[in-house]
Amino acid sequence: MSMEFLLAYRPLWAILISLVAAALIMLTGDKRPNLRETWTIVAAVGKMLIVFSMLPLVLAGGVIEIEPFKIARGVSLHLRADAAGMVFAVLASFLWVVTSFYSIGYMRKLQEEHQTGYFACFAVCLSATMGIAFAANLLTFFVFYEILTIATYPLVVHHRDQESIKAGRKYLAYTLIAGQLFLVGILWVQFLVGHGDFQPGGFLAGKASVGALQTIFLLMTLGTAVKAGVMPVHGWLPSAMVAPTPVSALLHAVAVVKAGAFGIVRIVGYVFGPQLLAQLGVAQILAWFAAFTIIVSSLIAMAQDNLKKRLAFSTIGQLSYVVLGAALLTPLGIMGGIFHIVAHAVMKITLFFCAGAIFATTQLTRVSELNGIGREMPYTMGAFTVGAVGITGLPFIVGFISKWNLALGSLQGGQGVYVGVLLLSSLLSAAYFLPIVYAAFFKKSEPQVAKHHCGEANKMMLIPLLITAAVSIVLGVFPNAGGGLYDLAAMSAQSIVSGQFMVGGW
Amino acid sequence: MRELFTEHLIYWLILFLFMLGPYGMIFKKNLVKKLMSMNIMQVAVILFFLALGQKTGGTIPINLPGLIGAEHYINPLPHTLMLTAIVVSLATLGVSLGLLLTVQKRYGTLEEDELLRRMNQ
Amino acid sequence: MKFVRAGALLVVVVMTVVLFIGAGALPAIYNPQSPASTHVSDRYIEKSVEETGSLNFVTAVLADYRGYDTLGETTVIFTAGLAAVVLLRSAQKADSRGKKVPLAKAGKGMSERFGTIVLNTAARFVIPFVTLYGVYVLVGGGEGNPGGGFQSGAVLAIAIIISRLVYGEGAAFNISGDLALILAGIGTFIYAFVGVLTLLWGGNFLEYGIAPFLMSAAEKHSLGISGIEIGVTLCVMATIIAIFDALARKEEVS
Amino acid sequence: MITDKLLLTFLIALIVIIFLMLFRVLKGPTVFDRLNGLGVIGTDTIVVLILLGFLEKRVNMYVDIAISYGILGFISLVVIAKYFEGKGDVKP
Amino acid sequence: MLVQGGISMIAKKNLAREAQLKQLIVLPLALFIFWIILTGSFTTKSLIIGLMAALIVSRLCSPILYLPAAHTPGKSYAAFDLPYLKLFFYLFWLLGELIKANIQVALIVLNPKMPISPQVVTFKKPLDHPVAQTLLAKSIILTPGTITMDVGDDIYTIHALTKDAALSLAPLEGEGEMPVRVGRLFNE
Amino acid sequence: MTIVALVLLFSGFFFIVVAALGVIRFPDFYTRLHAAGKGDTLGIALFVLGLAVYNGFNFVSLKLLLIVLFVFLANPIGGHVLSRAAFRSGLKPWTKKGE
Amino acid sequence: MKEQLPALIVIVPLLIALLSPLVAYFSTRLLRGLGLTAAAVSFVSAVGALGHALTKGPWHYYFGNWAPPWGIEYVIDPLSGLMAVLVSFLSLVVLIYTDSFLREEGWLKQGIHYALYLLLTAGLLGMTVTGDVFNLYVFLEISSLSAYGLIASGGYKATVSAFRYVLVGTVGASFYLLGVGYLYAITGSLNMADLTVRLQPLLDSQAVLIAMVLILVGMGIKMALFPLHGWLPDAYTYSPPAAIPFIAGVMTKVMAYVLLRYFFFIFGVLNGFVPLVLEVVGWIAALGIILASVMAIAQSDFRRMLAFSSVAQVGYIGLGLSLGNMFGFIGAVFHIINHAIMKCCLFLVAGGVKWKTGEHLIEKYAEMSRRMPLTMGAFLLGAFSMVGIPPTAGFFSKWYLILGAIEKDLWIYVVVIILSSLLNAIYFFRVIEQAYLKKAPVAEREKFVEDKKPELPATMLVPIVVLGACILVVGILNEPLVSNILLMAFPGGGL
Amino acid sequence: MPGAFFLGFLVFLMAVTGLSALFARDLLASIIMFSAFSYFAVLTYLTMGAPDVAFTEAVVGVVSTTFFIVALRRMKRGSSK
Repeated sequence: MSMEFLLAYRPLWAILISLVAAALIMLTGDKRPNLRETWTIVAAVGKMLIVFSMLPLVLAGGVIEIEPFKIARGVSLHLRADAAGMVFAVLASFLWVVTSFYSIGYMRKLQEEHQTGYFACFAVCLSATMGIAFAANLLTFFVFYEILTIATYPLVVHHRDQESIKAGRKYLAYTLIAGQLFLVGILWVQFLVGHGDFQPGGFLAGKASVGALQTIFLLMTLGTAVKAGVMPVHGWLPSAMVAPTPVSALLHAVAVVKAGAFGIVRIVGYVFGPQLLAQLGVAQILAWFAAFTIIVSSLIAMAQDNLKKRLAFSTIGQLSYVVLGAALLTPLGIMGGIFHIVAHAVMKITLFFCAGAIFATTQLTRVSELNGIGREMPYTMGAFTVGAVGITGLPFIVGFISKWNLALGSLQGGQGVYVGVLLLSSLLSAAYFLPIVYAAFFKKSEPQVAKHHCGEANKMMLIPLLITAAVSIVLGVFPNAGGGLYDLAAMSAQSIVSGQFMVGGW
Repeated sequence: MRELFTEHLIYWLILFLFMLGPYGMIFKKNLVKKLMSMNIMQVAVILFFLALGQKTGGTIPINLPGLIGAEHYINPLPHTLMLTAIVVSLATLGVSLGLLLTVQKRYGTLEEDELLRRMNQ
Repeated sequence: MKFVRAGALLVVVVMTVVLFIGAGALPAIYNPQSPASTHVSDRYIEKSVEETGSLNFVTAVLADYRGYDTLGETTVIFTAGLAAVVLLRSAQKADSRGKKVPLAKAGKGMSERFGTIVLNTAARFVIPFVTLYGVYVLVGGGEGNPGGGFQSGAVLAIAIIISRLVYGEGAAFNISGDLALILAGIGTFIYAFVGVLTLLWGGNFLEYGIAPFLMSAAEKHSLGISGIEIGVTLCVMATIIAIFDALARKEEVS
Repeated sequence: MITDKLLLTFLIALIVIIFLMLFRVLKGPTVFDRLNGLGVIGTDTIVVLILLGFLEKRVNMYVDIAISYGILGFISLVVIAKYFEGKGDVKP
Repeated sequence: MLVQGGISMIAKKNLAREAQLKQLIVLPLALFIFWIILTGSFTTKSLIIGLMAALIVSRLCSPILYLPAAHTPGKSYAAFDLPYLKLFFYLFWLLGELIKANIQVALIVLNPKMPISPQVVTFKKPLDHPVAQTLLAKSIILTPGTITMDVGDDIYTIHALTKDAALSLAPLEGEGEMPVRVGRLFNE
Repeated sequence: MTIVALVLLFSGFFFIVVAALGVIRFPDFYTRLHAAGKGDTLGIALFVLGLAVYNGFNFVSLKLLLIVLFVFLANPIGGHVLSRAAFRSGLKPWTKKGE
Repeated sequence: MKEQLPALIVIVPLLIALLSPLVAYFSTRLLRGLGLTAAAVSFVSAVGALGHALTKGPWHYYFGNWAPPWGIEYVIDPLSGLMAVLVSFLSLVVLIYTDSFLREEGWLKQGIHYALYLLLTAGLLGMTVTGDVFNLYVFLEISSLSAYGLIASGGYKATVSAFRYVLVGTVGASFYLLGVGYLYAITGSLNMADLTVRLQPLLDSQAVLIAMVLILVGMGIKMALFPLHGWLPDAYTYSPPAAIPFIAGVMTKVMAYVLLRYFFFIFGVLNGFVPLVLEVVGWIAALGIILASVMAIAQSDFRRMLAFSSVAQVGYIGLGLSLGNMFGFIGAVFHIINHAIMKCCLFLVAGGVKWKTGEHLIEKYAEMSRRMPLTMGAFLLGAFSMVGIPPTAGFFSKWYLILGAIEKDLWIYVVVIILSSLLNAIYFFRVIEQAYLKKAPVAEREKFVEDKKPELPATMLVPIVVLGACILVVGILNEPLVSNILLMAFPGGGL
Repeated sequence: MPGAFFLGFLVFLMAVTGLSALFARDLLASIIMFSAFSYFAVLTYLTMGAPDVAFTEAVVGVVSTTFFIVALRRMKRGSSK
């Protein structure tokens, strides 16, 4: 175990550390909760350190690439920390740390059952997310993708009641079917090309007939779009909101759905490549679907009374930004898409944290019951406001940057109509978020809220949400702060569409 | 016609006998009958193998002093194989009769329909 | 239901027709030039006397060239005995399970006497001769007569079965089902042990010629053949008795 | 004088007789009739066996089987007799 | 363990010594002759095996070779202790009867009218030696027009094909020829 | 010798045929048993004896005699056992009408 | 003794089996030790033989030193060696597990059970390593008869199903034997290698076609290929838990191996009528996969569900066989391995649950995850593997099968495989939901909360956990297996 | 080729007995028929020149008849079809 070996295999360690943690958590069990939570924290911090330690190298334009062993005939377990992957990895590992603290606070406050399984599955999910981020070929990607699917299932059905079981079934039905379709696409590619290694700019050009490629694209996007919650196949996501809020926060706002969106980016950018897709003409369709999703989900979100449901539909809409960015096939669009993964994650996790904090302290879930809550929990609702405003796309909050780039990207591709879509979406999101903010601060308190006089949520929950709110503001001003994520997004977009880059941007 | 008769009629008869097995297995409702049809099938296979070993001008494959040469004896290999097959058939018969007795003891019948009815009660 | 039956009948008929047509492609029966009669068998016929010392080619092939098959065959018989007995035991009452009954008294089958004095008396005269005939079949198998271990074992078993049918248990040859099973195992083991001996002497399994005796190869082979035939006899005899015992056993179940 | 042809004739005639007996076995009407027919078939088979041996010119091989048949016929008898002990049904 | 005496062992004690001895010699001898006929060879190996087999088999079978007497309680006979010479002559007589019987049956069978009048008769003949009973029953089957239907408690139930046959075996008075002959055979 | 053999063979065969005919023709089980029990036994004995004579004096002939012996021993007993079983099972003998 | 390894694979379990009634009479403990030793020796020899086959090429072992085609030979090539290792490994594992079920029984029952079990092992091993088609039949019968005995010892319902199995199995064996007869008629040989050579000019003959069909039907019955599977569900459902894991895991797989051996090695997949026959096999298998999966969903008994799932999974192997290309071959063989391990594991779990709670109905599985966490963990892995979730083993066999199907442009098979894994997911997640999410009735709950005993005795738990781990390990490390062994095993392989 | 005819006739007899064994209503009759089937099998084997097989079949036939009848003692004799 030389140092070089340790360093060279950092992506693998980043994946394994939380797996080991999961095993330790299972072994520790319910008897010693403190030790158990220690494992979670240690793994989270360790993972973040490992991922961040790779940042300088990647920022300098390098990649860390390893093939520890082969997982199938002719296919290795191929891990590569490249720019796009690093964006996702940094984001997820950072947010896991935050979420870990938050979950501990949340779970203990609500005295939930099955905490051991919960934390273990959480750790496995993060491993899978890391794997997805670092996967350098389709099979590796798929393996982690399916692990993620399965590991999320226990979290969805965490409450063990009828509703959550039903939601779990729905979730599995969607994701497993999607996974199988994705698998067929992967196998087809495997058969056509003999490998599935991601290459910036794609590797499928000229390998098969147009019809075959179109079908492959259809299969693959269908496979990933389900996770990404693109509109006709989004049904699982609102149902899955029965899970505990930290799960919704990290997984349904960051890990799982972003894995789907990230998958679309990988497919568009690294499997097919914009040029090929432009020839095939299928990216357009994807873009239409994305645009449709953006608008319709916002409309539906307005009708939701349950706060988490509303957030879920908001998530559906926002995720389609990423899909749209990828489907635009322009460098700025792609870059905006990738960066929107970061932006949306930070903002949405803040929102979910707030929702969770409100629920944990007051047991309230409905929007209509939240009148005056801002006066009881000013910090929480303050953070909520930051997130909500950010989602509407106000400058100086991170959401704006990605939207700006997306808009530029659509102009770059000569598809101005999407700018309109973006604007409309901003308005709509303002329409479903701002009333909450308004009611929380200015409306007369609901009796329940007043009665509770609960005050702020406990520290374990409050601090994480404040951190994420702060991060979304910082990134909104200095998009490169912390990890240089903006540069990374730019680099990956550049690698995908080499040569015609950097016309505008922030 | 004569060629047909001498060359393939026996095969046909044997194969007819062979197919009695599946027939009885499907259409006979009594388990003992099923067992018998199974046995008939095994005998048919034995006949088939023995028919393969036939040889004009061959005598039984036991050394006759002074008679040397492969062309004078019937092929002993199928006989050997079929000895094994017969033994197997006996073994199967013993086991299945034991099974039948146990079934009879428990359910009091060996008719398939009746048995199924009683099993499901 | 009727539909299913009709379908099954159709399948059977179609298979019959297919087999009939397929039989046309077989070599004509009685053809001395058919592959089956020319390819492998010639060596058995021409060489077996000098190579194995057996005048009966079938025995030569059975016990020597393809002796391993016969080990399998004997094992099949033994397995059948095991299976038949286990059925009986699994249906037995739970409380009588753990007990160890002396082997000689374990079987309590058809104990009532046989009514016909005629048959009863005649059987006494027949049994010794049948038994001796069984021994003859065993010995004769190696010496150019049809017969061998299996037939001998069956004849011996039949002798014992008659004595049991006629006199009930406790008269002669009282081999209970349990003991029979053990004996069957030992019989097959004798067969296999001949093979193991050849292994220990450094040859392949059942390579009789490797035996370190001062004999010609043919004699060694015929010695080996006799050895395994004895094993087969014991196994077959014991197994048939065991199965018979299992079938004829009086109800002693819950 | 006694040629193969004669023996063959006997053989075929015996087979025909066996066939006739088979008719009895098939027809019954009682089980005992069937058994009787079967016994006749069994004894006739012994003769057929020996005749086959003569035709094959290897009678010493076939005689053993014939002897065993003689012996074994007896066994079937004992067993069947055992079966009928105390069984009182004569239905056809 | 393998071979067990059981009831016959007790019977053996009540047996005359010379009968035992006779049996001890006759049975292995008979077996040995049987062996020689079967193998048809006089090589040393074959003879030795035969002798040993004969001895072993006769030893193994000894428990079943003692027949309990029908009437004398506790008495038993050795199965192979038979009046062989008388038996030999009896058999010749029986053969004659057999041929007669067959011709009679043949005539009946070949007669298109089939002149039969079957009937069942019984007669009593107390015989102590089981072999005698067996022999009588068998002889009845082989003789003209009669078959033994049942033997039990000295009563012989006979099915006769014709009335004559029935009368020949069980005349209205006295005994038929055959039971008498068999009885004489065994000195009863 | 050949003549003796032929006579034995043919007479044996005659009895066998008669027995078979009897088994076919007789009206009931017991009467059939008459045919089978006697005719077959003698027929086969004679026939095999004839074959033994034809074969000449050697061990095979002795074996053939052994077969004859066995048939003699077993066949009548068979008849007896069957008739006894039938009788005990209550099978009524056939009688001529009017008797 | 080194050069006798191929013989030892089969002979050692056979010898111990023959003596086990005797040994059991004196000491059942000694019997246990001997049985385990025999299985272990067999396993070690199989591994050794496989190593030899991989490094130095196929190993031909002549029984009685008679050269084939006159004598019988054992051929250890990578494929048969691999199968031998698999069979002997599972046999060893299940034998350890069996012990707890037998302790209470009398000596005879124990002796017979060990004897039958070891005979089953020996029979299956003999089938895998033999190079002679008739010897294969003999060992087929040994294994079948011992399986009948083992299944029948499970009580009254088991006897009925065992009887049906006897009938159907014997028909299968007869069909196989008749097929061998046809082959023998036109070639005059029984040795596989010799047959291969001598069949080459004859492959267009009708007799070969008939032989093929007969062997296919025979082995199809034995391996429960779809329309011929009628015996399987009952037999698996009612047989005793001590034996069924091995039977269910290995038996049908060895039969499938035989078919692979015939079609890939003896007939050759591209010759004569073979493609035609294989196409039919493929369609039937595809139909079987779907229908059996649907049937499995309808079951309420856990073992019965597993039984139907077995039928479906055998269809996968049939599909791989029918593809006839390299990926199909790899997929089929790999699925043989996987399915053997995972079905064995799942039946071990079923037996463990039965041992603990006496229940087999799925609805009684509520909160089983708390009562027996490790067991249910193994069950999870098995279930995931059945569904085909990476990185468990089942995923990779599907991977190769679909690759093979795509290569042959048979998209319908792809659809079938995908659909079937979704159906698998339905019935397995039903059990998972029951075991992990449903609450047990209060009365029962109190009972098991009080219960301080370990979930299962170590002799049962260890095999379960080992097999569960195996599923994962085989899945993750499938590439070495495929590249180093399966590709070597592919006829004309080593690509 | 009288041998072929003879053989054919014997196999035909086997088929007849086999069929009647299957179609007899009385199980005992069925077993008797089966026994006859075994006799013919022996004859056929011998005609085909396989004394060893015939010998075995003779023995097996008797043993299996024995088994059948012993088993039949515990069964109902009637059979529907």
